[in-house]
This record gives sequence, structure tokens and C-alpha cells, in this order.
Amino acid sequence: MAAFLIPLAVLCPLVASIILFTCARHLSTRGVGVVACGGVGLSALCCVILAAWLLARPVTEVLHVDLWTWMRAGGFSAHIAFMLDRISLLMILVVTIVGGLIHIYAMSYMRTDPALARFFACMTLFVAAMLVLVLASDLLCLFIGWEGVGLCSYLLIGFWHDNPANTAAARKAFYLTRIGDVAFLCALLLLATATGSLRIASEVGAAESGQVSHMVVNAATLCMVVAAFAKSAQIPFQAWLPDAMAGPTPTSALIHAATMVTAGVYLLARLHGLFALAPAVQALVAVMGVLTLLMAACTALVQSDLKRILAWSTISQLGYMYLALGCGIWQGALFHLMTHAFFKALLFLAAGSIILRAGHEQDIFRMNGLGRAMPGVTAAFVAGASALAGLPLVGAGFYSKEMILSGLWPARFMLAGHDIPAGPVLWGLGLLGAFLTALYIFRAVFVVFEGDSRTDPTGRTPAGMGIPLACLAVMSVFGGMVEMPDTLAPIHLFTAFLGLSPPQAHEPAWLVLAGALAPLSGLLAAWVLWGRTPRIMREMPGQASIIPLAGSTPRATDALYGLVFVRPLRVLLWFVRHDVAAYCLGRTGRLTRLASDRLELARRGMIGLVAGRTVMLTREGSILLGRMQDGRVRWYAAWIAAGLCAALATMVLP
Amino acid sequence: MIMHDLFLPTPLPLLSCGIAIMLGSIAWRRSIRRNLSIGLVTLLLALVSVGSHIGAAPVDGAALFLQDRWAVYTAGLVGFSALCILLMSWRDMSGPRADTGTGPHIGMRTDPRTDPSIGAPNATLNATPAGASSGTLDSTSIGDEYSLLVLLGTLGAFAMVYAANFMPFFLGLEILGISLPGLIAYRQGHAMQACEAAMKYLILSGVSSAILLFGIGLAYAATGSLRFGLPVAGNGIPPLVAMAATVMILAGMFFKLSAVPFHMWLPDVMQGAPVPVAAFMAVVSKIAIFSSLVRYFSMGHAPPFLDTLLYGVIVLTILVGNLLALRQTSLTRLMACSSIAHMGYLLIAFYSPGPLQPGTLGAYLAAYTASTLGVFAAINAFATPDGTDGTTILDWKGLFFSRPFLATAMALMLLSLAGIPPGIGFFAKFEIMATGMDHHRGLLLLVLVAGSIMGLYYYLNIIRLMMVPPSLPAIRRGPGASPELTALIIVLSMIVVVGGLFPAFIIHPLFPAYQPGPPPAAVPTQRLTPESM
Amino acid sequence: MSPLAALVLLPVLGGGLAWVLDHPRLGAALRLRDGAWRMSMLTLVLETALLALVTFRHPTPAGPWLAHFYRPWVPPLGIAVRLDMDGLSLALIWLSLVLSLACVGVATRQVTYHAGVFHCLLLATLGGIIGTFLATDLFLFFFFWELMLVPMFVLIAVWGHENRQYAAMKFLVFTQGSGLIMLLSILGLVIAHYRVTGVLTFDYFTLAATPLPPMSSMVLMTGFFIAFAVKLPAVPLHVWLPDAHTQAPTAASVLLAGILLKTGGYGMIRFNVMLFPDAAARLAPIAMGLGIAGILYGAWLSCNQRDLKRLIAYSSISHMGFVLLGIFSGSSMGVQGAVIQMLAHGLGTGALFLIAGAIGERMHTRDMQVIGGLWRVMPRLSGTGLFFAVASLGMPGLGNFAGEFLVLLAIWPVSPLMGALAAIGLVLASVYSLRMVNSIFLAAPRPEPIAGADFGARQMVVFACIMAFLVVLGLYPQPFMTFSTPSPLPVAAGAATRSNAP
Amino acid sequence: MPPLPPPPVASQALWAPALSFNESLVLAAVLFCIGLAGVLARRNLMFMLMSLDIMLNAAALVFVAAGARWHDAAGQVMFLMILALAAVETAVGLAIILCLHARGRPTLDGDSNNLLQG
Amino acid sequence: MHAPIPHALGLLCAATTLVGAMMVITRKVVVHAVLYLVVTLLALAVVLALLGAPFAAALEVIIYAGAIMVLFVFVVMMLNLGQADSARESEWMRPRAWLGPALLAALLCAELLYALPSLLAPLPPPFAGPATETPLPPAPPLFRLGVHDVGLSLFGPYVLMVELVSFLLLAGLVSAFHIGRRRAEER
Repeated sequence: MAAFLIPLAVLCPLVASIILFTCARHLSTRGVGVVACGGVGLSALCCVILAAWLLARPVTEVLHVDLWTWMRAGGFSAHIAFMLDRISLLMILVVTIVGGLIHIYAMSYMRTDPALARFFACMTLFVAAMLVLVLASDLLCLFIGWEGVGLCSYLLIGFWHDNPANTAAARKAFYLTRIGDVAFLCALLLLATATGSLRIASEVGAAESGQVSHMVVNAATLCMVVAAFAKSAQIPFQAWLPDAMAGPTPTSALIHAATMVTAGVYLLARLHGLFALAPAVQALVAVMGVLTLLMAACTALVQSDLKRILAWSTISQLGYMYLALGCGIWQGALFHLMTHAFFKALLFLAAGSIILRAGHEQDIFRMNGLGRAMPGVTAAFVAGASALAGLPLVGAGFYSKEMILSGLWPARFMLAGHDIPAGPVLWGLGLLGAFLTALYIFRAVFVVFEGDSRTDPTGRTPAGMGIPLACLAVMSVFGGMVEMPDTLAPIHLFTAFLGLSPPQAHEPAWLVLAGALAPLSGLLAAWVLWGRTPRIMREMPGQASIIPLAGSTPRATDALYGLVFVRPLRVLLWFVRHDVAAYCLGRTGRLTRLASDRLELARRGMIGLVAGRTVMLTREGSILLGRMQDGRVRWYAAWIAAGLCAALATMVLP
Repeated sequence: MIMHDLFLPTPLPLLSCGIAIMLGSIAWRRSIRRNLSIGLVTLLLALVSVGSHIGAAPVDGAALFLQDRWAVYTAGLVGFSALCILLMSWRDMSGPRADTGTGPHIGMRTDPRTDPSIGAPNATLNATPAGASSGTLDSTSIGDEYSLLVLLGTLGAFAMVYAANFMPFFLGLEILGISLPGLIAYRQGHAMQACEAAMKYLILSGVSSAILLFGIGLAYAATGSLRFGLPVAGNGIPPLVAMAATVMILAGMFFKLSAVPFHMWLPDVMQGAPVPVAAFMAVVSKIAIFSSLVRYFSMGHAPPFLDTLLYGVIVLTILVGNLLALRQTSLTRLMACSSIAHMGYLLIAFYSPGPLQPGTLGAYLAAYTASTLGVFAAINAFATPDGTDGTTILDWKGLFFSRPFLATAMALMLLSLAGIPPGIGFFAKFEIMATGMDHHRGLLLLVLVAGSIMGLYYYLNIIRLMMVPPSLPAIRRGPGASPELTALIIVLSMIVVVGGLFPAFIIHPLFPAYQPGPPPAAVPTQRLTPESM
Repeated sequence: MSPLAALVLLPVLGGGLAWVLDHPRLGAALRLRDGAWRMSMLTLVLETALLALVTFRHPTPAGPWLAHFYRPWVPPLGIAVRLDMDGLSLALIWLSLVLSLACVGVATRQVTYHAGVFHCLLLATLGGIIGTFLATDLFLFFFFWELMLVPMFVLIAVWGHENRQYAAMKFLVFTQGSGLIMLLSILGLVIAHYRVTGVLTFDYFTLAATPLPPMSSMVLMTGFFIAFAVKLPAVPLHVWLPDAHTQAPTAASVLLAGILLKTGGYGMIRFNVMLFPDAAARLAPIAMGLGIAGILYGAWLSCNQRDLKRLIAYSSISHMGFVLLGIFSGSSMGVQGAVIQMLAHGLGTGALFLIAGAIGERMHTRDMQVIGGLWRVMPRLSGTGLFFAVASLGMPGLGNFAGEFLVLLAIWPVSPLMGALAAIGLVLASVYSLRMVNSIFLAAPRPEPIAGADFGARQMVVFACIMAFLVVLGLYPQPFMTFSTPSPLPVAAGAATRSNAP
Repeated sequence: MPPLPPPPVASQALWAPALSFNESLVLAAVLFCIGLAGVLARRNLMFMLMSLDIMLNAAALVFVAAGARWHDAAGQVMFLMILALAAVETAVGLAIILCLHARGRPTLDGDSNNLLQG
Repeated sequence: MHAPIPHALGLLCAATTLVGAMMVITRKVVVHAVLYLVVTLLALAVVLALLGAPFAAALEVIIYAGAIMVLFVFVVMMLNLGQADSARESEWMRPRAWLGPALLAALLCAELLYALPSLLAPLPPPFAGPATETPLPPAPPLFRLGVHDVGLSLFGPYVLMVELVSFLLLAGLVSAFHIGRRRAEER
């Protein structure tokens, strides 16, 4: 039964997508919504049943479903195969449930859009691709989902394609992630060449048993890290995600917050066994993660576009996850992934409601005082913000972040034989990140909801949007309580779910305290800066002055890309805008023609011609004679004679 | 008296009789149609009898004439070509033109604007005595020597083909060469051009004849014999004399073959000549001289001292011929240049003696003959009485839509010349390459490839032009060609296609090397020794 | 008559009939509209049925060769009409037929200008191509190789777009010229064989056994290689392709891109790698370098085009670079990948050309900046276009990816650097594909109203079939891989069949 | 072709020549070259024809000398043929010259006013 | 070896021939050239006679120097040439115009002389080919061939050639007739 449910879970949204693509004209707006939500909902149902089935089994139980052999050539074989273990179970639950809620939300949100069917087709296709990604037991099969989500994200970012900026953003996203895809492909090739298969289990097994050389493991993991970074918009690929906010808000919620960008995290968590064998790569992941975390948080602090703030916060939170992965705390990363999915989806959806009611206004400085007009949404947003900020006890983010931070403290890097106790440093930076997170998100909260009302929000938030908001708000508040630090309460449902033993509490209790205080101080600072005197801060020209580097980051990155990649490519494109080979051919053709002309001239008697022209110039009035000098019969006869001479010469000469 | 030791291939007396009868007929009463008919019948008889002879072949081989397989084959081609050419000119020579009033025209352009000599055609017509039929033809007065000259030229060609002695070879060559100025001058409407072409031909062929004669003289001086073949210096004569003789004879032959650098005359003369006469020059005289060339070197076994010369001439001929053809705007000129190039290809085969060679030469000559004749027949059919002359390439624009049959036939011929299936030219070129490959003539074959690519360009350029859709929506279907021309074109097309699809069928009866069975074992393996690899 | 000979002759005969049927008087007498088109469809359906018969005939022959045909042609030269079919030929013939059906079904009914001749030439080209895929006598192969070009030349020259004459000339001169070089090689091989054994023959199987010194086998193989590289095309020799593809009428573009290029790949597998394995191995680095250059350069130029058909044409060069890479990777996996890539590229690019043709027919331009966004007006056309663009950029799960991945996998052990470079081609592929998508499908629509309807049911069925093929090829290529592996060259078996054949 | 006659009786056949065989060949060669130079250098068609005649005469001289050298009458037969050829060529050439002269090329210039050129 | 006086005569005639030929190709006036050509031909006839071919010499005088030259003169008369023509001829005959032809002719002459047996007969041949292994006789004997010999040969084995020559003459006749008549008609 379960073996049947897994493909079904994938198939439901896929079929929905195909229906929506092909029968767009024959479906009403309502019909479209029903099909889309039905597809995802069915899939969610399957997942829930699967969860129930799997949770009843021992934790080590893994369900394998081999559908068919994809290709087999030489010593290599790949399969279309799925597997369900606890990690993928977690992922499919998050994807389908959060995805389902977002679909329900989007039904209301996108109600009036003429291309609704295409929108939902892409959304459901995305869910399908994401499910393939998380369920695949073969890396090549995973790659289908990996590229599929990229494609869907491209389609959705550029959904409103009348604006060239949107399509440009879409392409930017695709290109940057495509670079990562190529890295992923290289990793696949490396592994496939080394082992002849791309089964995740066998890969990890082979690597652990030492069949795969160290070199290959390092290279492959490095490639995968590049791929994951591109997918998750980590440094140096961070540029695409903020631009990707050009898509409809549900898209942002679903793809660029909750699920797709976490694919990289999932991949690394899934292959944690492999990564454990490449400590250098892990260290790199951690360092890049923490850098991204701080950079993105700083950048978020100076943004004025609500969705961009959320986008940068996503990058920042993903930085947390990579930091955790880099230090081997993959369960922490997954936990944060889950809570992040909840609260980031909530934040985006709430932001979508706000934007919708504010008349598609996205600048936070132009929508003050919305709190009174839309209390429900405000509440949801605040719930999400506190979860994101990790306010102790009331935010899901607190628990997951706490799990990561407490895991960081003892972390050590084994680099080139040296044991580097990097944990405390990373911990400190992570804590700084937590402070910044609270600062920027509550900045947004205060600016948007406090103060005098500037805009007049119209209408009401419909129930179709409210219900998902409510559900997600609940999950954001309580979703984190499945796992708590021992200091608070010995609840370890999440680790148990993953089948791991609960972490041993080595760390001192003040770590937890520090982790709780950092966001609170951030909240306080935000209140001091923006809550009290919103006007002053708003008028301050360029918040960039606070953190100059951070303020210029996005622009600097874009400029850097421009300088390093785009400009040279453009120049190169300009240079070879014509087919060089064709050009050469053209030259050759002209030369041939020229030769032909010359021969013709020779035939007419070039010597005679030249001589004639000279004569014509030196002697007056004899144009006629000049023309007569055009050697004819004699010239031909001369050729004959010359030919005879040459022929005799070939004989006479040896 | 000495008939018993005469050896004479039948076509020669047949043609002579035909000429005599024709002279008689002219003396009795002038009629172009009758003359043409006599000519056709004579040529048909000659064609049928190419393989037979009068008298017994002398055993010692010291005859004036000789009739081996090669001679019979090329004589057949010559006869066939002459027949076709006479047929081609039937309409122009004998058609009733009372309605057009332009007189006989062979590939003529009667555009009064461009031609000063057309000033008083009617006066000319009226001045001539009334002819046979309706009294308006001047064809009786102008055209009656035409068939006579064609027959004379053919006689010369036959004499060359069968010659086993320098004397008949030289006489045949000259008969052919002297008939041609007369034939060239048949181009009405372009009298100056025709005259000029005749003058050029006469002077240049005179020079080449002198060179040839001097060469023959040297050969005779070296050997004391006029036997047609490579001279071997006799007693007391340094071998250099024989070599010089060979070179000079070769130069004379190359002139007639229009191999570079002796090629200059051909484009001018062919452009100035009427279309059928141009065909005559391109086909009959070239086949005859090529046949003699092969005979002279006893199937192409050229002595080594000629290697440089032959290499140079072949390379130059192919390249220059094709390069010249690239720029031509006149179709006859283009055909002249392309025929130069084809001679170059043929020379490759000539230069590669061996088991493959006879088949190759036969195939290529047949392909060249059929395709070239086809092209010229199409040009002739294209020329209509109302003034369009097919000799400018641009005239052919859009022909596919106005006269599809003619255009298809023309395209077929051109494709065959370019060496593209299904024409016979494809197989012929293939054979040339096979032969050359057998001899490791790598350089020559590369030149051949280069030349073929250029050739492709200009042949296909014509096809391309024919396919340019006409600018006018109303498609004017031109008057159909006359029946004999249509039949001729159909026959030639059939030969081209059938020969291309079943080459063995065409060549098999002519060459023993082409008999079915496993030939490789039977083939002399002189070239299979390891050191030749 | 043997089915193989019928396979070759049927299109030619059908084309002739189509020509005849197009005659206005005859059409009127039979009360038949679109007589030529109907005849072509009928011919193709018959041909498909015949091919199905050959494919599923029972019992399956014992060897890898599915069918034979032998008839002497020019016995003194050892030339015979010899046709043999193995899985590779069969797969490519299937591809040809599917594409021809698609393009006759979708694109040629609109041809009104001398429709009979048009269909005749189209079918003649098809006949030549099928002959090329089947011939195992080298002379016959060359015969078909040359034969298929002329009708294509005429198709381009008469029914093409504005610069058709130039393009047609270039196409023919290039392909024909390289063909002559191949002819030299063929003759060289034949004569080398003759020198050794004293047997003059053009038979593929017999010649395969010719012992050759390394140098001469290298030279001979290079001759073959040049001809195939022009047709494929490999990079410095690709110059004819963009023009020809751009200027050709839709149906001819489809045939060109879909099948004609495949004759190059087929030839490389059949005549380069299998006839001269050692020399091919020695040439491999150069060939693979050319393949990489083709992938990158083609993609690169493709990124630069404004002309829709030109963009697709350059993308073909890029895709065929993978084929070249796979063929010379030296492993069966690479060859399998190349075959899959050929099939997928044939279907995908063929479909793209059909779409480009449909767009050109509706918009009367190929300039992507003029076309503007079409999705709003023609969602079905645009959706289809999107699908094939995505296929072209190598989306996993579609045919191209399967081929490219196999090729990359085959090339990786040889040289990871090359593999990585080729993989970079995928990034460029995404650039040009998405540029196309964002210029004409997902873009701001043109201000002025667009004439012309969206795809109708007939078109959609055709495209759905192609899509289904691509998906199947992408997700389940295994049967094709097993099936279309070129038959190995059992010298003894070849000799045996030869002795049996007459 | 007849077989060579039997070796003649020395007293009757051997005849002290006024010019040796080699000298006559040299004479012919020089004459030939002079004729050729005339064809190449002169533009008047009349002079071309005359130069052509000189060349033909040179060739004829070779035949006669060779015939004397090998005691073969065929040389003189060939001489006759060449004579006929020269007559015919001259006749046709003069006819063409008259034709050209009558039609707008009164200068008989081989070089100018060419209608036929590339 | 040579009898000195006939040899001197022969050399003289040869020199006359060459000088005459030179004069032919360098004259400005056509009639002068024709006359020089007659001189050349007469001298050549003497050479022929000295070579032991009296029949050929007679024909040379009768047909060539006689008939053909008359034809030339006749045409010259018809052409009605004048002072202007000779002026034009001298215009055309500048040294520059002679340079190329003279070079070519000299080159050809040199090559021919190199190839022909040397004037100094006893010198060894330049290449010792297989045919020249026997030592060369110092001066090859020449044979006198009279009318009788020629007649026997002409109407014996070469009678067919006489027929062919008749066709050659016929062809020339018809051609000349045709060309000439066209001129007459279209004038």
C-alpha cells in the first residue's frame, strides 16, 4: 500500500499540473483552484497516511520503491526509484502541508488573475518536482526534481511576464541556479564514474567503506556544495533570491521561502554521511554559512521593500542551516528548515495580504500604521516575526535556533590534521545573527504596523487567505515545541522522529540564556530605533550609514557579477556576434572570386592593358589606340607559344 | 588496283558518298530539307557501321587506319553526336519562318537594337531567289552548305578516330578544323561575332596546326615512319628529338582539347558560334582529338618525361576552367569553360592507365557527350523565334515555371555534368576518382574535388536561376520545342538517367573488362605489386 | 520485393504520384483538393506500416541485423545494391518517419505554390535519407548520400525564405564538396582492399576486414570524417547550417535539422568508429575537441541571434556537438548516448522548427524582438514551444538530458575537463533557450493585434505525440538504448551474409 | 604504309648534300620561330596569315629533310598535304579577312573592336 | 664532307630564307611583305631542291610562290590599302610590341635548337638514351627522291590520303565560299 502511495503522492500534483496546462481554457477559476488544491491536498493526504504508516515502524525502516530502470549502459545504471525514510518523510510533510496551505491561500490571492491556470499549473508542478526531489533514492532521479523546481521557479518568478524586469529576474534565477546544476551534474558524474551507481545509500556506503577515493569524495562534495549554495542563494550566489520576489507572493512563500531554497539543505542533510568524510568541505560550508548569515541579515536591515526584507531574511536563515550542516548538526538544520518553512510561509503570506490590501505597495515606509486596520494579519505577521526572530518560548525559531547554537559551541574543524576549535567563534557570530534578525524583522514590524496610518487599506482579508494564515501562525508558535533544550524541558520529539538519540547537554545553561537574550535585545533595539520614533529614522537618508557595507551589499554583488561575468560575456558576445567561421568562408569566397577576376583580366591581356594605358597617357588623343591595345588573338597565340615553351622546358629540364 | 591491301573503316567511304550525293543534290536543285535528310541518313548509316570495315586488316599493323574497340567506341560517340547536332539544327535550318520573317537562325538573337547588321533583313530576303517552298525562305540560299560542312567535319573526326598514321590523323584534323570556320559563320544576326570567332579560330588553329605539324615532322625525322604513336628515336637521332616531337604534338592536341594554357580560344569561339556548332566543337572535335590522344599514347601510357607537363596541364586545366566558368554570364561561354574543366577530368583518367581505365574513359566520354549535347539541345530548344536567345544565363530565369519540361531536362543535364546522381555524370566522375585513386594521383584528385565544388557552384547557379519564381504572376508558357528537338532531349535524358542508374548496362557491351563475373582475378595485376602501393 | 528496397522506393514513388496528382486538371477530375498532400500522407502512412512490419516481424532474425537485401548492380566493379538494417538504422528510420509525418501533417498543407513538386521533393529527400540509413554498399551509400541533397537544395531554393538562393547554394556546395572527399576515401579503401586481396568490392562487411597500415587508415578515416563532420555539423564546418536552416521552408528545416544531420552522426558511427576503430581512437581527442567546441560555440552563437530559426539552428550545432563527443568517447555508452541525443534532438528541434514555422506563418517575421509575447494570444502554441525549449536546455526527464548525461558519463573517465566544459554548454543552453522563451512566448505582447489562430486539435495531437516521445525517451530510454546499439561488425558473419545473399 | 625500300645502291643514292640534315632542321626551327614571332607581334591579320604560312613552310621543310634522311617518299607526300593545307587556310583566312574588312573592321586589326571577350 | 660550293649555296639560300622571313614579318606595307614572302619561298624552294627533292621544290615555286601569293596580292588589291594603313602599321610596330613576341620566339628557338641534333654533328648527344648507344655517323647520308618515287608513294599506299586531301580542299572551298558569299550578300 505504501509502495503505491509514494508514486501517487508525486503523481497527484503532476496530474493536476498537466490538467491545468492542457485544459486551461475549459476550467473556471473555481475549477482551477479545485484541481490544484485537490492535487496537492491528495498528495498531502498520501503523505499523512505514509507518515502514519512509517511512524508505526522502527526508525530504521526505509521504504524503497523501484519503479523502473532509467538507463543502463556500460557499468552504470540509474533508476527511477523512490525511498521513504524519516528525513524524506519530514520533507514531504512540510512540502505538502505548507504547500497545500499556500495553495489554498493562493486561490484567494490570485483569484482575479487571468492566467490563473498557468499559475496553478506551475505551482502544482513545483510541488511534484519537490516531492520527486525529496523522495528520490537515486541521485540522478533527484536531479530531475532538482532541475524541475528550478524550472518552476523560473516560470513563477516570470509569471507576470509583461514586465521585462520580471522575466529578467526569472532568467537570472535560472542561470545562477543552473550553474549550480552543472556543478551537481559534475558531482554526479564523479560519483557515477567512481561507483557505477547513483543510489544514495550505496554512494554513502561506498564512501564510508573507502571504495571511493578521498579525492573524489572531496571533489564531489565540493560540487554538491556549489550546487546547494546556488539553489539556496548563499554567497556567492545570493543575488537571485531578492530579485525572485518579482513573482506572485504565494510563489515567494512556497518556493523562495519554504521549500525550494531548502533543497540544498536537504541534499546536504541527506548526504551527511558523505560530507562527514570531507571535513574541509564541511568547514567551508560552515564558514560560508555564517558569512551569508551575517551579510544577509545586515542587508535585510537596510531594505525598504517588505518582500525583499523577507527574502534577505531567508538567505540569512539558510545561512544558519548551512552553518549547522557545516558543523555536523544536520538534525538541527532540518529542524530549523521545518520551523523556517512554517514561519517564513506565514510571513510571506501575511506580507502578501498586507501588500494586496495596501494596493500593491511594497515599500514599508509608505504603509505605516496598518496594525489597526488589519489586526488579524498583524497578529499573524507578528507571530511569524517573533518566530523568525526566535523570541524565547513564543517563537518556533527559538527552539530550532537554540538547537543549532548549542550544537555549535563544541564544534571543531579537522583541517589538514589540525584540530581547530572554531565552535565558540561561530557561536558568537550566530548569536550576533540572532540579534540582527530580531532587529531587522521588528524594524519591519514597527514601521509597517505602528505609527500613523498613511495608506487606507481597502477590503477585507478573505477567509481563503485567513485560514492558512491562522494555521501557519499556530504552527509557527507551537511548531518548535517538539524539541526543546534540556534546560527548558526534556522534550526531544524531533530527534526521536529522526531516530537519533537526544543530544547530550554538555553546554552550560548560560548558552540558552544568551540565545534567548540576543533576540530580545534585538527587539528592544528595534523598538528604540523605529518603534518610538519612526518618523526620524524614516527620514534619515540612507540607513546604509548604519551598516555601510551591508547597505551596499546587493548593489555591490550585482556590480561584481556585472564586472566579472555579465560584462565580459556581453563583450565576448558582441565580439563573436557573427559566426567567425562563416566570416572566414566569406573571405575565402571573395578571394576565389578575386582570383577568377584576375584570371579573366589575364585573359584580356593584362600586360597589354597596362601598356595600353601607359601609352594612352603619354600620347595624347589616342584613346582609340589605347583601347586597341587590348590584346586579343595575338594574346591567345602568345599563350599558346608560352605554353609550348613551358612544355618544352619541362622536357629539357631534368 | 590495290584494293586488296586497303583497309578502310566503312564510315569513311559512307560519309564520302554522302558528301558526294549531297553535292550532286545541291547541283541539281537546292533544298535544305533534302540536304539535311541526306546528311541524317548518311550519319545514321555511318553510326551503324562504325564497327565494320572494307578490306582486310593488314597483319603487320602498318595500316593507315585501324579499328579497335576504342576506335569503334569513340567513333560511335562521334557519329551519335553529329547525328544529334544535325537533328538539333533541323528546326533552325528548315523550319518555315514565313511568319517571323527573320530568316534562318541558329541560336540567333534578332534584337534590332543590338544588332546593326539586321538593318534590312527583308531586303535580303527579297533579294534572294525564291526557294523551294513558299518563296520567303532564304534558307535555301544560306543554309544548304550547313549539312555539307557538318558531314565534312564528321568525316574529319572519323578519320582522326580511326587513324593509325599521322597522315590521316592530320588530314582529319584539318578537315574538321577547316569546316568549323564555315560552320561558325552560320550565326545569323551576329555576323560580326561569327566572323570574328571564325577568324580567331582559324588563326589560332593555324598556329596550333603548325606546331603539331612541326612536331609530326620531328617525329618523322626521328623515326623515319609516320606510324601514329610515340616516336622512338631511330638510328643516329638523339632521343631528345623524339621527346621534343612528342611535346609539340601534345601541345597541338592540347590546343584542340583546349587544355590550359592552350584554352584561350574556346570561350570566344563558342560564344561566337551558333549553338549547334558550339555543341559540335565541344563534343565532336573534342572526342575525336581525345580519342587520338589516347591512341597516341597507346591507352595513356605516357612516358615519364611528360609527368611534369601532364601534372601541370591537368591541374591548370581543371582549376582555370572552373575558375573562368564561375564568372560567365553567357551560357555558351560557361559551357566552353566547363568543357575545358571536363577535359581536365578526362585527362586524369587518361593519365592513369590500368584495368579501370577503358571503362572510365568510356563512361566519362559518354557522360560528357550525352550531358553536353543535352545542354545544348536544351539551349537550342529554348531559343524561340520571337527573339529570346538561350545563350545568356539570365534568360533562363524562372524557366521552371514557364517551361517545366525543358527546365527539368536542363537541370538533369547540368546535374549530370556536375556529377550528382542520378545522372550518368555521377558514375563517370566516380570512375575517374577510382581510376585516379588506383594510381595514387592524390594531388590531381584533390584538384578534381576542388574543381567539382566550383563546378557545382556554377551549374547549380543555373538551376537556381531557373527556379527563381517569375516576377510576373501570369506565367507565359512558351511555345513548345519542335518535335524533333523534344524527342532528342527525351532520348538524351533517358541516356543520362538510365546510364546513371545502370552504368553497367551502358558500358558492359563495349569493354571486355566489364563482363560480369569476378573480374579482379582476371585483371592484370601489374599495379598490384607491393612497391607500387 | 524485399521490404528494405520497398522502404527506399516507396517514398520516391509516392512523391512521383503526388506530383502527378497535383496537376490541376487531374485534381479537378478526381474532385480532390490537396491531392499532393493527401498522397504524401498516404505514402508516409504506408511507409510507416511497412516499417512496423519490418520492426515487429516474426520470428526475429538470429543476428543483430534485422533485414537484408542484395542485388548486383555493377558487377565488374563489385558494386551491388545492398541494404541491411540493424537497430541503429531502424531507430533513425523511425525518427525520420515520425518527423516526416509530423511535418507533412502540420506544415506542408499550407504549401500551395506547386504543391505537387514540393511534396515530391520532400518525399524524395526522405527516400534518399532512408537509403543512406540502410545502404551497406559504400557506393550505394554515397549514391544516396548525394541523392538526398538535390531535392533538399531545390526545396530551399524555391520554397525558402528571403535569402534562399544563397543558402541553398552554400548548403549544396558544402555537403557535396565534402561528399567528394568521402568518395576519395571510399575509393581509397576499396583500392587498398583490392591491392591486398585482389577482390574489387564496395561491400561494407568485406571492406571492414581490410588490413590497413595505421597511416593510411587514418587518412581514409579523415576523409569520411570530414564529410560527416560537415553534415553533423562539427564546428569549423558548420557554416552552411545556419543559413540553410534559416532560409529553408518549414518542412525542409524540420527534415534538415531532424534527420539530415543525423546522417552525419549515423555515418560517424557506422563508417568511422566501426570501420576504422583504431584510427578513430587516435582521432578521438581531436574529434572530441571539435565536439566541445561545437557545444560551446554553437550555444554561444545561439545566444546572440535575433532570428528565431537561426537561434534554433545554432542550438542544433551545440546539440550535435554532444553527438560527436559521444561517438568518439570510445565507449558503447557514449555511442548509446549519442544515439539517444540524436533521436531527442531530431524530435525536439524538429518540433521547434515546426513551431517557428507556425509563428512565421502567423507573424510573417522571424525576428524575435518583433514577434513579441504570444502566450496571451496563443497559449497552446506557446506552451508547446516552452516545452521544447525546456527540452532543448537539457531538462532531466526529457530526451535530451538522457543523451547528454550518457555522453557526459562516457566522456568523464576519458577527460573530466572535457566533461566539465561540455557541461558548461548546458548553462549556455539555458541562456539561449530561455532567451527565446522570454522573447516570444513569455514576453510583453505586441501592441498590434495578431492575426492567426492558436494551434488546432490536429497540430496539438502531432505535438503531443512528439512530446510523449520525448518524455518516454527521457524517462525510459533503456529500450531505445538496447535496441539501437549499432550492430557490431562480425567480420565472419559479414562474410557469411555476403555469401548467402546472392 | 609501305615498308622501307631496300637499301639503295651506294653509288646512285648517296649524294653529297648541299645542306646537311641537321642544318636543315635548324633552318626549319629558326624559320618556325620567326613565323611564330610574326604571329605574335603583328596585329594585322594579313601579316598573321603570312607568318602562319612561314610556320607551315618550316614544318614542310622538316618533312622533306626527314624524307631525304630516311629515303622515304612519305615525307614529300606529307609536304604535298601541307601545301594543300596552306592553300586552304590561306583561302579561308583571306575570305574571313574580306568579310571583316567589309563589316566594320577595315584595319584588319586582330586586337581591337573585339565583340567576343570575357 | 660537304662539297664546298653547293654547301655555300645551301647556306646562302638558307640565309636568304631567314632574312626574307624576317623582312616579311617586319614590313609596314603588305605588298612589300608579300614580295618578301615570295623571295623567302623561292629561296626555300632552292633549299628543297638542294635537299634532293626537286618535285617539292617545283611545287613550292608553282603553287606556293605562284598561286597562293597571287591570292594574297589579289586580296591586297581588294582591300585598297593606302598610306594611312602603313602609318598605322608602323604605329603598331613599336619596339615595345616586339619585345614579348621576340622573347618568346627566341626562347622557343633556343629550346628547339637544344633538342635538335647539333649542327656540329660529331658531338656526342646530350643524353645517352638507349637508342643512341651506337656511335653517330658523322654526317648522315641524304637521298635524292624524285618525282617518280613521290608519285609511286602518293598513288600507291597513300591514295586514300589523296582522297582525304580532296575533302580537305572541298571543306576549304565550301567554307571560303560560304564566308565570302555572306560578305557579298550582306554588304
